[in-house]
Parts: sequence; C-alpha cells; structure tokens
Amino acid sequence: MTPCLSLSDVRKAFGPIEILHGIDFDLYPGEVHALIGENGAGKSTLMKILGGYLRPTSGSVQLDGAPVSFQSGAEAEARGIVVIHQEFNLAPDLTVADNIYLGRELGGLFLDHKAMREGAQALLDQLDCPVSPDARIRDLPVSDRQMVEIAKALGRKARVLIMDEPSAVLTQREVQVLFRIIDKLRSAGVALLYTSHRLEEVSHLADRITVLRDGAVVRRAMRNELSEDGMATAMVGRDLADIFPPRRTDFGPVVLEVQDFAVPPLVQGVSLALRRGEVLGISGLFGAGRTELAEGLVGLRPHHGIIRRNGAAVAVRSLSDAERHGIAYLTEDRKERGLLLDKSLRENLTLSTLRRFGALFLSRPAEDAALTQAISDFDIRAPRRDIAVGNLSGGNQQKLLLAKTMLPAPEIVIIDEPTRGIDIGTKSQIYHFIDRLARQGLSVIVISSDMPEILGLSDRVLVMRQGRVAGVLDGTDISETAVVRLIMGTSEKAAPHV
Amino acid sequence: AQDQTYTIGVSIPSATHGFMGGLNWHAQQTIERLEATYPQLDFVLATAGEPGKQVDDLEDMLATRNIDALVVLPFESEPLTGPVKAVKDAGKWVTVVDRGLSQPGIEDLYVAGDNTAFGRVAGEYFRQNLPSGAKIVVLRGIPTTLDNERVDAFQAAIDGSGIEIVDMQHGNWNRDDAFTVMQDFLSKHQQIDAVWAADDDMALGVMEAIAQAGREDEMWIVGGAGMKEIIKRIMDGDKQIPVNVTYPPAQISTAIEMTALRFVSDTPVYGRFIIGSTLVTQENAAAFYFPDSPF
Amino acid sequence: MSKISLSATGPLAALVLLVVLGAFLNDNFLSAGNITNVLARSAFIGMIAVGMTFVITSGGLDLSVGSMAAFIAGMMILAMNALVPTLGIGMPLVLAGMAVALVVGLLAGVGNGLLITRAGIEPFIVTLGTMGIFRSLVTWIADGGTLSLDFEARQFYRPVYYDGLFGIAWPIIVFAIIAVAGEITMRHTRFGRYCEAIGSNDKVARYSAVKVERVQLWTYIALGMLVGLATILYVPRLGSASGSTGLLWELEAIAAVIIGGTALKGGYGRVWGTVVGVLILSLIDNILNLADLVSPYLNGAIQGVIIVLAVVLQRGKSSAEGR
Amino acid sequence: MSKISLSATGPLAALVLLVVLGAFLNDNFLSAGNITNVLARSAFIGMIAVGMTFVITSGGLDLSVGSMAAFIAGMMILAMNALVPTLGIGMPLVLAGMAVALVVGLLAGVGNGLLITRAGIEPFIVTLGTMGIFRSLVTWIADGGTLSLDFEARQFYRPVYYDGLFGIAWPIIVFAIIAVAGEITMRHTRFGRYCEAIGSNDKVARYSAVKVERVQLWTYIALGMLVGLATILYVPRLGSASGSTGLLWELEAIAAVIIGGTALKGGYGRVWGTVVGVLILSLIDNILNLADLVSPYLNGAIQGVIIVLAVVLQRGKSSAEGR
Ligand SMILES: Nc1ncnc2c1ncn2[C@@H]1O[C@H](COP(=O)(O)OP(=O)(O)OP(=O)(O)O)[C@@H](O)[C@H]1O
Ligand SMILES: Nc1ncnc2c1ncn2[C@@H]1O[C@H](COP(=O)(O)OP(=O)(O)OP(=O)(O)O)[C@@H](O)[C@H]1O
Ligand SMILES: [Mg+2]
Ligand SMILES: [Mg+2]
Repeated sequence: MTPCLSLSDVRKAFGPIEILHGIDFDLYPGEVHALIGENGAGKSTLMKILGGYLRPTSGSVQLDGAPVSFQSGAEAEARGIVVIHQEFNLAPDLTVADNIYLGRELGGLFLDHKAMREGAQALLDQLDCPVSPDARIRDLPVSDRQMVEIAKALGRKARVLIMDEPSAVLTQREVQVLFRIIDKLRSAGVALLYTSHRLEEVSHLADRITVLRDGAVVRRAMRNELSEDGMATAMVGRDLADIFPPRRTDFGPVVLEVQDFAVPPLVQGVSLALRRGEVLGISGLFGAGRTELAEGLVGLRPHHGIIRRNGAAVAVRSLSDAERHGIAYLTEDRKERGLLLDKSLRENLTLSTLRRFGALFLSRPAEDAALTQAISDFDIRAPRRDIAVGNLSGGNQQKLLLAKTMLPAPEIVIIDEPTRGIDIGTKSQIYHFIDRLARQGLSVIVISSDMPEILGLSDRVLVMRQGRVAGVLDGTDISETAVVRLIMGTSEKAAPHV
Repeated sequence: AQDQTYTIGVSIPSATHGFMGGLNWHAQQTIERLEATYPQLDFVLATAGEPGKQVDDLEDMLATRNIDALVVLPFESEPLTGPVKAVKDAGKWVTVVDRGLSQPGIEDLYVAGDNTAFGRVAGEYFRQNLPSGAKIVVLRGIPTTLDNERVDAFQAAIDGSGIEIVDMQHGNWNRDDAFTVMQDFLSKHQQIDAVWAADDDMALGVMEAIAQAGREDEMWIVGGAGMKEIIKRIMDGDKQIPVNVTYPPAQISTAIEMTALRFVSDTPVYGRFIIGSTLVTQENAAAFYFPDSPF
Repeated sequence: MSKISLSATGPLAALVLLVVLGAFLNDNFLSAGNITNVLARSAFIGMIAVGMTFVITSGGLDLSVGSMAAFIAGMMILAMNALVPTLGIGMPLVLAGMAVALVVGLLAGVGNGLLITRAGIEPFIVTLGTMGIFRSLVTWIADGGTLSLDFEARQFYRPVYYDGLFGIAWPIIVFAIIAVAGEITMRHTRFGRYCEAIGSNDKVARYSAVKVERVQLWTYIALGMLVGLATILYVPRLGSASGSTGLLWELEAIAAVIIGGTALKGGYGRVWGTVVGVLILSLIDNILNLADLVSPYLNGAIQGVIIVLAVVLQRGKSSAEGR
Repeated sequence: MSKISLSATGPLAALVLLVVLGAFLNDNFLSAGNITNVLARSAFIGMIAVGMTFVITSGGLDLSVGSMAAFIAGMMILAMNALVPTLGIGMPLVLAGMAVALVVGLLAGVGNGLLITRAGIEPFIVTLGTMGIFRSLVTWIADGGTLSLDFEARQFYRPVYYDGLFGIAWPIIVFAIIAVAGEITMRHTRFGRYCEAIGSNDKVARYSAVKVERVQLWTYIALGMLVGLATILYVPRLGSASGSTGLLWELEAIAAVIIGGTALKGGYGRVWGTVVGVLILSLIDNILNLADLVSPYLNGAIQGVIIVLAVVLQRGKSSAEGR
C-alpha cells in the first residue's frame, strides 16, 4: 500500500535555528498514527508542513506518491488534507456555524444560513456537543471551542485528518466522543495523525507511533511494541523514575480558611481550609466553578464570604490585595490571560511584580537577573532570551508562567490546570516544582481536570459540583472511584455541606 | 538699481473657499506676470491653512529665503501681528493686505477691502428695498473677526428700519453648508423676503435650496465678493440676484504690484489703500466681470 | 433575527429620541419636505459610510474618502465639460460623467487597497497620504477656485438630485438600495462573512482559505466606487467641486459607522447601525438649524454631546447583550 | 539595545533623506536660525505626540487634542487678562496663566479618560465628541473672533517662546526634556511597561494585577497636561486663541506617532520614533517653503507622498526585523 501522505528528509528552520532535522514520515489510509514528543520537539511544525501551512526548508512532501508543494493550507485542504490546529483557529466574533463553514460557505450568491445552521447542528450532534450553532465563539468556554474546532474539521470531508492535541482541553466524556469519531473515520479509510501528551490516549488509539525528540525521529513502533513507560522514555531520552513526587507528611497550621464563600452566579457556600505545606487538589467537571472560586479568592471576581489568613479575616478586593496577603493565582488560560504572547520573556516574567524592580526606574540588570534565576529554577528552555513568548513551546510557556506567579514569593499559590497541553517530562518537572514549594512551607491549591494528576499530587482532594463543594477526601480515602463518585454526585458524601 | 535682484515673499491663506481661491489665483497670476516683466524680481509664495502655519511660513522666508519685502494677508490679525513685526524689525518692507494687524504702524503699505463697508452697503440696500416688517435670514461665514465686522455693520445698517432678521446661522463660506442651512431655514420659516448670504459661494448654495423649494419668487438674495457667475447674472438682469457687493480678491494683485513698484521704480508707495466695497447693479456690472478668473 | 433587532435598538433609541425632540422643537420637522431634505442630504455620507462599514469591519480604515469625493467630482466635471462638444447635452453625456466617476472611484480604491494590502502599510498612513493627495489635486485642477459644470449640462443633470420616483428623491432611493444591498452583503454573502472573519482574526481567516488580501482590497475598491456613486448624486446638486468639497466627510462617515455599533478594531459590522448613525448625525444638524439656540457657536458642542450620548445609550443596551 | 537602534533606523532614514534634500535645495537650510525655527515649531505637536504615544500604546486614541489646545489657550488668555488688574504684569501673572493651562489640560484629560475608562465608550467617539465641544466652546468664548492676550502681558510673556538658554529656544529645551522623559517613562518605568502590556492584551494585564483603567486614565491625563504645556509655549508665540487654533493638530500628532513606528492598535510604543515622526512632518513643511514648487496647491500632495514613503522606508526595515 502506498502512503497517502509522506515526508522525505524534511528540514525546517526558523531563521538560523533548525527545528526539524531530516524527517522521513509516512501516513497510510485507515490508520491512526500517533506523533508524540516533548514540548518543542517539533510536532506542530511537522503537522503544519503536512497540512501545507509551512513550507519545508528542504526535503519534500508527497501526496499519493507524487511530490506536492502546497502554497497554503487552503490548497492542501482542497486536496483533502485537514488540520485541527493546536492554537484555536476560530474567529471569536463569528458564530459557531459561521466558523464551521468559514471558507466553504453553502449557498450560491447568498449564504444559505438554514443549511449551514443545520449542517453545523448535525456535526455538533455527531460530537454530542450541546453548543448552539448560533453561539458566538468568544462566549464559549475552551472545551466547547475545541469541540467546534473538531466539528469544523469533520465538516471538511478529509481523507487525511491531522489533529494537534485535540484532547488537551476536553473533558473525559468529550474525549470518549472524539475517540468514537476517530474509530469511525479510521474504518472509513481516513488517514489520521494524532498528537497528545496523554499517553494513555495514545496507547488506546494508535495503530502506529512515531516519537520525535529535538526535531528528529527517535523511534517508530506499532501499537503493542511500546508501553506508556516506553513512550515516555523514548520521548524524554532517559528513564523517568517517578512522575509524581512522594507524598508530604508534616503540615503546619491552617494558613487559609474560607467560610461560606460565594462567587455569583455559580459558586455558593464554599468552605475550605488549607494548611501550611499542603497540596489541596480541587477536582470537578468543567463548569463546576473551580476557576470562578479561585478567581474569587484572589479578588479577580466579586465575591462574598469570609477569608481568613492565619486566623485573621482579610478583604481581598483585587489581585494586589491577594498579593499583599501572600496569595497568588496561576490562570488556566495561558495564552489569553497568562502571557503577553508578543512580548519577551523578561517583560512577561516581571509584569505583575514590577514594583520590586526599582522604585522609580526599572532596573534592567535586576530584571535580567530575575530571568536568569527563573530560567535556572524552572528549567525554561528558550532559543533566545528576547524571543516573543508566543514562539515558545507550551511547556516552556507554562514554566515561565509558573516562574511569573512565584516571583512575588507568595505563601499560598493556586494553580489552575498546571499541565494542560504539556508533555510528560515537563509535567513531571512541574509536579516536582509543586512538591518542592510545598516542602519549602508554601501551601498549594491545584485545580485540575486530569485525574492522575489530582490523585498523584494532592494531600487532600476537594471535589466541586455545580458551584458547591461535593466533598473533601483525605489521606487514604483518596481514590479514583471516590473522586469520581463525588464528581458525579453518586456518593453518600455528595450531600452538599453548607 | 537695475542690476540688483530682490526677493518678495507673499504669504496668504490657502484656497479653502471661493474668495480665497480667487485671491490665490490672482496672486499667482500677478507673480507670474511680474517675474516675466522684471527679471530682477523673485517671488516666494506660501499658503497656509491656519495661523500657526502662516507664522512658520514667515519664519522660513526670513531665515532661508532672504526676502527683501513681504506681502502678507494675515490669516488672523492677532496672532500674525508679532511675527509680521519681526519681519519689519529685520528691516524688510512689509505690505499688509485685507486684514489689518492689531497694532498700528508696523506695515509700510496697507491694501485692503473694507469689511465694515461690505456689511454696510449690503445692509443699506436691504433697508432701501424692503418694507418695514420684512423678514430676512442671514448666512454667516466661518466664525472670525472679519465675519463679525461684516455682520455687525450689516445689522447696524438695517437697525431701526423694521426689517427683522428671523434667523442667522454659519454657512462657513461654503456652498454645501449654505445649501443645508437654507433648506432648513425654508422648512422653518413660512415667510422670508430676502437673504443676505454674505458671500457668492453661499449665495449659489442658497439659490439651489430656494429653487428646490420652488420659492424663487418670494425672495431675493444678496451675496458678496463679485464671483463671475453672479456678476453675469446681474448683468443679465436676474430678479433673484439683483445686486452684489464687491470685495475683490484682486486686491492682492494691487498689493503685490505696488510692492514690486517700490523695487523697480522710484515711485513712492507708502500709505493705505482701501478698496471700497461698491454695490454692483445691472448698470455697472460689466466693469466687474472677469470671465477668466476661477472665482 | 432577534439578534439583529437587539443590536440595532441601541442607536435606534437615540434616533427615535432625536426625532421626538425635533418634532417637539419645530412643527415643520416632520413635514414631508424636511424629511426629504434630511434623507437626501444623508445620502452622500450614507453611501460612503456603508462602504466604510466593510472597510472597518475587515480591520481597515479610510481617511481619504472626503478628498476622494472632491477629486472624483472634479474629474467628473472636467470630463463632462470636455465632452459637451462631442456628445452634446443629453443622456450620453450624463452617462459618460457617471462612468468617469465610477472609474475614478474604482481606481482610487485600487490605489489605496494595493498600498495597504500589497505594500503592507498601515491603512491610517496610506489614506492620510492619499487624503492630502486627492485634495491637493482637486485644488490644483480647479486653480484654487471652483470647477463648475457646464450650465446646460447642469440643467439636464439636475433632476438626478432633485427629482425622484413616486415623490421620493433619487438620492434617497439610491441610498436605500445601497443600504439594503450593504446589509444583505454583510449578512448574507461570503464577502460580508469574510470581512467579519478577517477583522476578527485575519490569521484564522487565512487558515480557512479566505483570500485575506483580496477581500481587503475589494473593501477599498467597493468604498471607492461608493464614493464615486455618492459623487454622481452630489454633482447635480450644486454642479460644482472645489478644494472644500467633501471636507471632513471621512470623519463623519467613520463616526456614523462607530455610532452604529461597528467595532473600530473590526470583526463585527452592522450596516443597519451605520444607516442609523448617518441619520443621527444628519438629524443633529437639522435640529440645530430648526431650533433657536443660545448661540450658533455652540452647535459643535451640542453635536459632540449628542454623539457621545447616542453611544452611551447604545452601550447601555449592548452591555445587556453581554458583549 | 540592538532592538531600539534597529527599530529607530526606519523613520530615521526618512529624516536623514529629508535633511539631505533640504540642504541640497537651500544653503540656509542648515543655518542655526532655520534649525531653531523648525525645532521650536515642532515643539507643540511634538509634546502632544509624545503624550499621544502613551495613549495609543495602551490601546486608546485622542482626537480632541487640537481643539483642547485651542480651548486651553482660550481659558489661559481669559484668566491672564482677568488677572492683570490684580497681579499686574510680571512673573506671578505668567505663572498663574501656566497653572491655569495645566489645570485645564488636566481636567480635560480627566474628562476624556473617565468617559473612556469608567463609562466604557470607545475612545474614538468620546474624543470626537469632546473635539467638537472644546472647539465650539472656544469659538463661543471668543464670540466667533479672536481672544487676545493683554498687550503688556504678551510683551512680558513673549520670551517664553522666543528666548532660551545658551542660545537654544525654550520650546526646544522643553520639547527635548519631554521627549527624553517620555522615552525613559516608556522604556524604564512601570507606567510605560503597563501601557505596552495593556495595549498588547488588556486581559493579561488585568490578570497580572495591573490596574488597567487607572493606567489608561493616566495616559489621557498625561496627554491633557502635555497639551496644556504645549499651550503654555504656544500662547506667547501667537498671543491669541480662536476657533482655528490648533486645527488638525490631532491628525498631525497621530500621524507622527504612527510614522514613528508605534502600532495604531497598541502594544508597542516608540517615543523616539514619535519625535522623529514629528520632525519629519515639520521638515516637509519647511522644505516646501524652501523650494519653489510648480504650485502651492500641490503642497498637500507632496506631503502625502512623503508621509507614505517615510513609512514604506520604515516598513522595509522593520519587516527585516521579522515583526
Ligand atoms: N514561528 C516560529 N519562529 C521561531 N521558532 C518557532 C516558530 N514556531 C515554532 N518555533 C520553535 O520550534 C520548536 C518546535 O515547535 P513546535 O510547536 O513544533 O513544538 P511541539 O512539538 O508542537 O510542542 P508542543 O507539544 O508544546 O505543542 C519550538 O522550539 C518553538 O519554539
Ligand atoms: N464567557 C462566559 N460567559 C458566561 N458564562 C461563562 C463564560 N465562561 C464560562 N462561563 C460559565 O462559568 C462556569 C464555569 O466555567 P469553567 O469551565 O471555567 O469552570 P471550571 O469549574 O473552572 O472548570 P475548569 O477549571 O475545569 O475550566 C460555567 O458554568 C460556564 O457556563
Ligand atoms: Mg505543538
Ligand atoms: Mg476552569
């Protein structure tokens, strides 16, 4: 069988830096091919080359055995190669249906709104996605946006479908739907290329696996030739001893106590306590109100209720108040709320703590020193210091954001989705950072939709459902089933305690 | 002094409305003609869209063009007084045109129209040709001192005649604006016996609005400044535009020529030359008709 | 559907308030004559503003439209005067004049559009430049004065502004057609959709096979041709063009677009809103002329206050929409 | 460092070309007198443009600065004339006038800023509104004519424009100080950093504990006070204010900012670039006065062409930077 899409000896450089070093790659109809690798390994770059969005610096792309040179993604799409991009590729002001049909609208001289709305609805139904075709993208949460992206790609009748981390922001349920669709497409003979940092997904889905490290292929394998550990080892290039750090044992006094806390309209009657040196995991479905709770706690949203720091009631009306009381928050939306993508590392690192870098004039040397420190503390890998942060890989962006959050030296840090879209090696690094912080006497709240992360990291787990605390699990009570029960509301402990 | 060359700077507002357009045209024509006639004369022409820019122009003439004389039509009197005085103090000849400086005795030569007479002559015509109780509307120019002078003189001239000014708005010496304002006046007022449009550009806009409303027979219009189309109509005995009041843009030519004379002959040319505003009627209109001027 | 009506209520409320105010201040305000006047006057800026809506929606800007109108009017008058001996007075002459206006508008739009999309210069700078160029050229052609259409030709051409169909003036009819066509284009054609997509995120549009540069170029061309069309209706009104023709039209057109609820950064265009914006601006002038104010010197201040208030009103509504 | 020098070369190249052209056209171009003239008259727009750089960098816009200057000049003259009997002619009078200018500027800035940040209305609309309001008010106060400073007071005040220190005129000195202070503020203070952050992505800024509204408000206040400062230097030059004072300054200031390489959508501000942009605009006028053109009617066209060319030159450079 001839591969329907292949690369031979493809190299790609951005300016003087070569990212891909001579890649050979084949994709066959009717297979799910997984491409895995660390952040910055070059997966997205390779996919963009396949999809016609980037041109290789040298080497060639073949479609059905014949060399092609696509001038644009649109050209490739016309030949049946469709890409679901890692970054959102939706126009925020347009509606869901508008976006799904963008560039290939139905209708003659006039748009056939009805047909497009119905078509969009059908695609969304296929994905079990409850979003209305008339909703504006800017009003949708990230997971829904990702489903719309998938619907958009499905609507393009692909013979090659390239998916760059489609599951990173999806819920468990949505991932199941996605897998069902992928299975269906595979049986229909579509060639599928898939990336994810969730290795269990890869071992579940993939027929073949290609591992990329530092822009070169280091391993090709069939599905059953490679265990998840094997994948991780191949990606990182060394054995990953323990993904999760060992658990902590001695905790200090309660440093943060929240009583009857509400962040209208969703979050109601939340009470929690956090001890010194502890990691508190908060689990729940998307939309359970975890982010709202966190943003309320740090003064980003109007709230009411009591917040006590070390026993004393405090008012947190703004982020500056939170900072003054030693509370920091790391947002889940790294690209829209966390980092200025077109600014350099330095400017991003110091933005929220500029006050510390000079009374009247900012001290560049001090800022540079802080950056040097952050780069070494958090192992940030950037090709150049003055590179725009948007060009960093996701993992390095996340480490930078972590460094930025830790710069004010908070005593309590709330980390919302610490590892979304981050490779296994970096994930482990981040877990160890969090552990180190806790051992240094900080208190950490980790909000996560990643079950192993919650289980592996937390000393206690608080589960939220529909804006309320569904229950708190401690020590040996923490187990996947217990957490899932609380999430789903099927446990005896599910009665919301007020 | 035939072998010596002289540079004369001419600074005027730019051609942003009909009258200034005419003035610009006359200035350029005169300069061309004089440069051809007198090889020893050199002219520098600068136009400005606002007073600040005109001050810049004067500074540039002094600093880089080594002018021997300046002919200036000040955009506004107050702000230009100082800068023109600076030119005078640098030992240059100064001719001021049309708008006097706010301080007497700076200029060597003053050539001007008479804004007060411009308003008064029009006002007198209204007084003589309208009965007491007649209703008129007035379109004013761009808010400026000279517009104030004209309107004040007009009002003074009709004062006590029983003629009522029922409405007054700024048409900004602009045809389109005058058209719009007049349209609204016509909607607003059932009785209008005459219109003082104060400027021929505005008069043309006013006429169109009246024609559209079909009220040509109800009122006549007096414009001003002697635009050729209007003069032609007066010559032809148009009832709608019985007369006009001159305010000749050609005064700039007089000023430039007289300044040039100072350098090419021994004629003494000091003094003040006020070009009065006369009433143009069908009888004398031919004398004011310049078909080649753009104005 | 409910979306359109909701988003339109904001500026509409301001418009209705103005109409009530006008009717209250002057009995003739609601007369057929006055309404015809206001609508016919709005037509020029209106057509231009409809074109501007597309330019702004797709993330552009055009400061040159006012001078472009003056330049087109000048070229049109020159051409018609020159053709009188050949074509005589009649339909062919008028049609030739109209063709000149549209072609010059098209070329002006192509010029702006190419400098912006091919040379990649900021729209603000390009059109600031061409704004100076067009106005200068018309002043130069007119020798600082006024270009006037041949008297006979003018008499023949005049009805294009002053007459109409079934008692409705031509400019109003044409404006209405353009407004409806604009609304349909924005909401129901690919072009409108692409304008919004580009203004919303041009990279996304490019990734979705939208020919970004081509669409943007067309917005400028369409605007140029609409300026040409506006000029076709403007010239018969007064039969002349000068350096002061179309002064500040660009500001008025842009203001109408923004008052109408189109975002200045692009991505979201409302043609109906623009039409309402244009009417609001015209009505303010009309009411100021009809009412007896303390001093006409204060007209500008009252205009300013009303413009801001109109938008406050709209914002009040649209924030309820949750934008 | 290398970034600053690189990004500045674009407009600088255009500036250098203009200087060479000027020197070639006229021997007196490089004379101290002419250079003083050009620099001193750039000072007004220059100071305003420096303030505008911050407003635009943080994602705002201010169309009202020209009328604001006229209004401030008017208020200043009124106040000084009124105070002559009390304070007599002398330093106290001048200082009082200056204080009035700064306070009125500050209040104007606060007004614009609050409407934009608190009421959340688009900067374009707010400042279009206040532009009309300020200009109207000054025309009204001046009764359609000119407000003139008391003659004696004027004589005493005059040196503030015409004299200087060590042969350098005051406006040049003040402009230089403002430019340097602006550059330092943009590059080396929190405020500048916050402006860039807000213009780049205001949500990220908000999540980084930046008080977005407060910073934006301050950009308008700073701009208002700079307009006041510019007026302090402007009034002794012309000694009067009228409805035509500061006409189109807003357009010149914005153009200077954009020519200087600041992005109109915000996020990236170059104060040095703005200074270069202002000088380019002044030099164009100066050079047009040095040379004898075909027709002064074409000045605007040549200006337009040079503005576009200056930006083409800059773009050529900056695209090599890979922006
Ligand atoms: N436009 C660009 N300019 C410069 N460098 C770039 C550009 N795009 C990507 N890179 C660099 O290329 C490398 C590979 O990036 P790529 O996005 O392909 O990684 P990835 O494997 O998809 O990572 P992730 O898992 O985080 O998505 C990274 O080091 C990145 O910084
Ligand atoms: N732009 C928006 N406008 C209105 N409501 C929103 C918007 N974004 C989110 N919501 C609502 O806020 C709630 C919480 O959303 P979100 O997905 O952030 O919850 P979460 O519990 O923080 O989940 P996670 O942290 O896993 O993302 C949801 O009910 C959602 O409907
Ligand atoms: Mg990637
Ligand atoms: Mg969340």
